[in-house]
Amino acid sequence: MQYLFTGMAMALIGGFLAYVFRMQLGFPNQHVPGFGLVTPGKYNALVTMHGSIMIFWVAMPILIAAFGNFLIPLMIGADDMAFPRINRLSYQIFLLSALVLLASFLVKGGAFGGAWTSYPPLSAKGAYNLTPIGASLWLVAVALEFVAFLLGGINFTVTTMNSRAPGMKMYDIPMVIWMIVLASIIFMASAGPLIAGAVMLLFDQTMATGFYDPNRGGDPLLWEHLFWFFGHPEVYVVLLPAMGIVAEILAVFARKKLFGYKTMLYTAWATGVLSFVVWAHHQFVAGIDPRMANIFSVTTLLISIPIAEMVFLYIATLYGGSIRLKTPMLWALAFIAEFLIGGVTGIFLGASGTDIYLHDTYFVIAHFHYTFVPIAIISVFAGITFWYPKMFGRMLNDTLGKIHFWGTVIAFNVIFIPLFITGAAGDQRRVYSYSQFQEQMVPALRHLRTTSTVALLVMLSFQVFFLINFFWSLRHGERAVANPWKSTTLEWTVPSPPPHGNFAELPTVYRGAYEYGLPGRDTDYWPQDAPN
Amino acid sequence: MSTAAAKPIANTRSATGIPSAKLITWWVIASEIVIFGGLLVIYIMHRLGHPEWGAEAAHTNTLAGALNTFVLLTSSLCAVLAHKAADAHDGPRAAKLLRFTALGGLIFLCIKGFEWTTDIHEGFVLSSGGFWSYYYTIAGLHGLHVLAGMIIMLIVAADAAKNQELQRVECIGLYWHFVDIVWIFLFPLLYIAR
Amino acid sequence: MEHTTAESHVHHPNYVKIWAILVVLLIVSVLGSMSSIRGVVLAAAFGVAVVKAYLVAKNFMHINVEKRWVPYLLIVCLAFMVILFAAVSPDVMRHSGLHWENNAAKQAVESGMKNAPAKHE
Amino acid sequence: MLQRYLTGASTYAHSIDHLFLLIAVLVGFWLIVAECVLFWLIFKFREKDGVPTQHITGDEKHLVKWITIPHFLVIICDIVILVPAIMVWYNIKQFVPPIDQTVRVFGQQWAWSFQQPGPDGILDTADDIRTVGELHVTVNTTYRFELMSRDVIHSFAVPSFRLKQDALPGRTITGWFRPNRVGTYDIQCTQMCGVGHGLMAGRVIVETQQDHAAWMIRESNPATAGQQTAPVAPPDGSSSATVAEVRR
Repeated sequence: MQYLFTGMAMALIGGFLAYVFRMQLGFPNQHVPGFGLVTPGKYNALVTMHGSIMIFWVAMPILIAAFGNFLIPLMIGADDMAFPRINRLSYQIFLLSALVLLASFLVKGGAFGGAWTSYPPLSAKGAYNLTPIGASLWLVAVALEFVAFLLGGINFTVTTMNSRAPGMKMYDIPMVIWMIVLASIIFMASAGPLIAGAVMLLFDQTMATGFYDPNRGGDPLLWEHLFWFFGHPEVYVVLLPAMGIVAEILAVFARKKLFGYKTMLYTAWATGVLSFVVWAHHQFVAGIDPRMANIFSVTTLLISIPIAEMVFLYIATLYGGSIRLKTPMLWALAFIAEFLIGGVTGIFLGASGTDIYLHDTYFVIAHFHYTFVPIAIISVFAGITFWYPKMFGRMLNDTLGKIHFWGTVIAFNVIFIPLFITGAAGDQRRVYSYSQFQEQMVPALRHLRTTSTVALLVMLSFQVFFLINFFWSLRHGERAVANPWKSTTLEWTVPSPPPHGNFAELPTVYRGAYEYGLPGRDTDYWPQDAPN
Repeated sequence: MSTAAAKPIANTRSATGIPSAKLITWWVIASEIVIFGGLLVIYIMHRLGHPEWGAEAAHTNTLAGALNTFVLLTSSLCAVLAHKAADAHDGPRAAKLLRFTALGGLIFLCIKGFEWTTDIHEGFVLSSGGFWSYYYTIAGLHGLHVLAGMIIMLIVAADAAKNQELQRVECIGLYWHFVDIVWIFLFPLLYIAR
Repeated sequence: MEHTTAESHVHHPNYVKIWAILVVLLIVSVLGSMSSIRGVVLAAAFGVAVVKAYLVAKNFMHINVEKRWVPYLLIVCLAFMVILFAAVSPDVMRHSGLHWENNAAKQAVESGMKNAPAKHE
Repeated sequence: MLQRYLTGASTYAHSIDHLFLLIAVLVGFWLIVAECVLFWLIFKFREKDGVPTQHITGDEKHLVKWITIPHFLVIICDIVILVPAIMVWYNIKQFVPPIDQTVRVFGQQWAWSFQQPGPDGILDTADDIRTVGELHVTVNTTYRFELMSRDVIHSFAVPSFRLKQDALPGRTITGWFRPNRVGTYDIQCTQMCGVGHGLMAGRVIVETQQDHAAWMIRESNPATAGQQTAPVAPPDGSSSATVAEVRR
């Protein structure tokens, strides 16, 4: 819960940052309401913080930590995490990291403005980035955040491995739990080198070492490698839990068993392993040896296969179902529809040839927002609307939910489809104003940028519906029964909200998680803990 | 077990057959492997790329390194003997051995401190060149792990003396052995290799 | 915690003997480092290190009696590190490649080699 | 396809554009198919009272083939994309055609500066022409560029040439381009390089032989070389050392 609210608060901040710099891009060099004039330095800080916050302090805490903390004990039929104290510690460290990051807005020189990738030497020398304190704070915050999620992730993994209800076999574990655990493991295995690298960068900043300083035997390229060795698996760290949430919702609202549960699992594993060998596709033109680029181009297209297969399985799950288009289901379906776009546009960038041109253009921005928005926004809304009854014991208002849904999703597409075009036309990232570039100042592109900005305003304004719905329902929503969606998984067998210790007496599991529409039963669903 | 009542059932379950405490230790070790592994991989590739570092490595005090290895090996022995004692439900003995282990850690840190002071007196500090940066960073990170291990170990020993939480004796032992193994590799990497 | 102790009732080898072996190995590696032939030094140092690590892992950490997947887990983590090395070293370890050249590093090596003997006492 | 958005002004622009088009067609087709299937299923299997859901485990042969067939098609498409992609990459980044001219490109906070041989056609001679922000090249000439950075990581990108390469401090990265269309084109820095990143612009001016010769005379003649500007001094000493040894 704490994670959820912290994450939402950070999301609001991240959204505000996005609003400010989109305003700057849409209406260059004008006074932005609620912020003021956007100077180049401020602009850099804005984009940097937007990226960092949205990934490290929104996507990860909500998708992994919030849902993990809430769902894992409930869904595996345990009364708590295996190590509640470690769990609390991990949250405290996380909160600290968030505060450190926010503090960097206030220090002299302002927040760090060297992009969320924080490449040295720019990030290493105050003389270059002009925000020495901000840079160090950013680094410390990220390091703390990593520690928090190492602890949390390991705790999730152990809990799921050891504390399952009697009778729950590997393949009876609900998909979302599998995905969260898998994500934790991927994170654990990929973050290490970057933690070491972050310490080195911190020394470069504060103790005048030369780990990344080319003039003193260091190598800036090293950081890029370390960063992306973590940074690419990170994409799947947030993707997999989102996929898991969507899987749950699809099964429940299509009243269907997941199509090929095991295959889904294997593809997830394959993705996890492959994600460790694709990172350099972020660096095709970054000065790595051109021959390496070919290898990474191959692996990158390889990883498209398990992901594509996964999406096919999701779509196939709908076949033969009886689909109820409640708000959570709308979000889940929107996830698939939008994520497909994000996935296929990735091919352009994974193919080294086109990446030469598209690298670091708005095409990239549009691409990864088409993956990250479904992950961090759409699937999160799906999850919240789906588990809200269980979390707070009240139902959300479906009408408000649907208004919010349509407003958000349509606006989202209007934001980012123009950016595909501006990117293809050569708009580069992180440029605060295109006044210097004749080719980018043609009216057509200017209008596209403005369109996208306006759409962002629309999207943000529609979030008001969500907030109203969320907080209004906390008090006045109709009371939720134990199992409002007629779902099979264990969390729905306890009253909403679950009491302390979750289960009156701990359940025993008899079957897999998705037994819907079995012929010859009076109900169309068969809970996991029902003896017969 | 007196404190067991306070624990959630989740903590006492063991679907894998490995008790949770030991399982989490293994996972922690796995993540530590990645952290130290990453750092060492970086160091090795720089070392191979920079033959001139060999000359600077010559300044490190091989004898002190060897002595430290010996100390750590001995403390590891104490740790594993403590585990044996714990299996025999002999809490006090386990506690005694654990305290010996922690003492070993202390000696290790003292030797390291002496070594670093001499290095610094010779004018080799964190920022005086590639090799020294890595030398202090890696050894420092390892030293931190030793320190953390010692603290946890003393806490565990305090419980063990009262015959409580004996399963933790093995876990801290595992961690300590891992720290030992890391040093076993650091010793040739930082001291011997020229 | 009955199941704990019951589970971890591993056969306890003679730890002191293993410790003795480890110490001997340590001495070997130190003596090896005295040798003037670089090959011998490295072989002694790292060969011994691997053996020592194996002994500690097997006998002190009882990794051999642990559940099968535990060593596998650790090995996989190591494998990722190998991948990291394999993919990064072409750019970082080597100082020139196809259409690129790391002048700074090369210069560092040159100057370093030049005044390296001076640093010896 | 990209041509519609931005003119291609170098010899390999069109090969990248063709690759882009190929990928667009392939993935576009699959995207549309997938979305259609998705929405068709949503429509077909929407809730109807009296219609029970089917119990499908996903192991049924006749259904699994609807996964495996697209699965293999995806693999085939990947290969169809991969081969030309790597060929394009090879031709641009690995293979080097015979070089007519060499030009040095320096990135620094926050400007591009260039060094190219004067009338004698040799680099590192007295008559080298140094310019800031403007690179004058001759059309239909193959240029080899040596890319260096004086402080932080920059990225030398000429969108119209479909050219992009990061400049790393301490390294010299070489590449080539062959402009094939007269005109003035943007140079952008595409790697976050500090406060002035968004303003770090430059121009490539592609000229005919005569114009370029005229420009060169103008530049190399001290009297008329009014706009000749020496590269701005880098922000701190350390990077000037880099420059010094880079110039060696």
